Amino acid sequence: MSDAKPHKVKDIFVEGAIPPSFIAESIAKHATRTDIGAHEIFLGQVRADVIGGAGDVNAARTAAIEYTAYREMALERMTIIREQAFAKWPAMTCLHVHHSLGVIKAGELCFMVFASAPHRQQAREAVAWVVDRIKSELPIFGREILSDATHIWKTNL
Amino acid sequence: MSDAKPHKVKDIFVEGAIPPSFIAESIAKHATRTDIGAHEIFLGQVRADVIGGAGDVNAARTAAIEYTAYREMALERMTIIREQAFAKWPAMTCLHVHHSLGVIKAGELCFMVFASAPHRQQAREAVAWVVDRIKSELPIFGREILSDATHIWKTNL
Amino acid sequence: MEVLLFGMIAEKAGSPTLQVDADSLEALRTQLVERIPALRGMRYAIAVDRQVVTTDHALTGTEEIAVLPPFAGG
Amino acid sequence: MEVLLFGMIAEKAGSPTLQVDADSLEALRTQLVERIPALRGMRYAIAVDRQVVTTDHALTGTEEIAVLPPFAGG
Repeated sequence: MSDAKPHKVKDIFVEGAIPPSFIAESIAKHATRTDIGAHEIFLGQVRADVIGGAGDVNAARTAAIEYTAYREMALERMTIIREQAFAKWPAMTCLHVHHSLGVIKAGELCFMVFASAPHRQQAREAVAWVVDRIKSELPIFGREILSDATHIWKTNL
Repeated sequence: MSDAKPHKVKDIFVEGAIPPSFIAESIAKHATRTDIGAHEIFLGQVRADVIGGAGDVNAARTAAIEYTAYREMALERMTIIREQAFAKWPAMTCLHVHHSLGVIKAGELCFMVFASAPHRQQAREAVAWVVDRIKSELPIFGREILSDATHIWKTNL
Repeated sequence: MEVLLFGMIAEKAGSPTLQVDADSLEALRTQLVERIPALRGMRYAIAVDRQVVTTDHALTGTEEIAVLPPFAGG
Repeated sequence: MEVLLFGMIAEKAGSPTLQVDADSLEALRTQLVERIPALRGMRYAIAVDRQVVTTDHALTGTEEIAVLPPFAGG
């Protein structure tokens, strides 16, 4: 939880979905940090979007997303985002980020941003800012595998 | 997860601390709801605040908080807050709130607000709004038990 | 009528309830500070039928009345 | 020099890398659209040494160059 050290590159990527038990373990590790009063957690879950015709009963749905990344660049960008977050919210005690690679099925978790701080405002603002930065700046790519076995490419913008 | 039903009074109170495993179970239950893309979770943790003289090595610290509530009024207020939240964020798929009663030790979790939605903005805004409303409107009282066995009363404002 | 007391106010009163006889909120307030002198320096709210009320109000004696110290949830 | 390709662009190119010979970013762009015609109608970014660059730029051939389709993290 000593994430405030600058220039330490942490690997945010995990192979496969993030299990809910992993989040519980991450929460539990903070019980010894009694200067923490607030945890804010964002979780991304793969959505079974209807692709194409709304109302068309034969329309394909997202069955899974296969995530790939330009790892080296993603981890460099993440290190900068992390440092900027600790500079903006110096009271933040820790920040944990995980993103899945590989095939993640609809209903599974693929993304976690978890900030802790003495008070809620810092943790809340930091999570919102970090989630938005990651979505727009990290070179992560998503191939949406549809229920009819075709695919399309997910884009955040 | 069918929280959108109006006027259903749900009991938010749990006896003792909220275990991290409870949060994992709550997350896991949403895997079947493949219209969800974002979960936002706020957790309150009891902080070992230094009471009185900062820098005084003999200063007492918060060892635990004993929570009590005017249950009937708290649940009525919570039902209204829940309905207003679903009216403000109609895309929100579920909202789960739990608050501890009894003695919660420093480092333990006493409060959870958990919203899910197709997209992050709705879940994020709803959690922030619901947390703030609960802190200012629910008749919940906290006796801070200090390390020197004295106590003071916690107030949010 | 029985008034419900909570938190710091119940502690100061030495009891979670107090018997009072009042036909208005104003009369209730007067009796409360007489019976629980510590209330004088304290911020508190009065809830009638689980709603915080701030203006004067007739009381029939059938209401659920509570005296609430500052909230501390979360 | 070897250029790294990702996501939809690697799919269109049929390979995760492409060999090109370019002494500037402008020359690289020209070659990229010749070799991967699908790039013409596509939004993409070029990263040099893991930084997105938008203006023209001399290339020595030692840089790590990547062609990136729209990001989709989260």
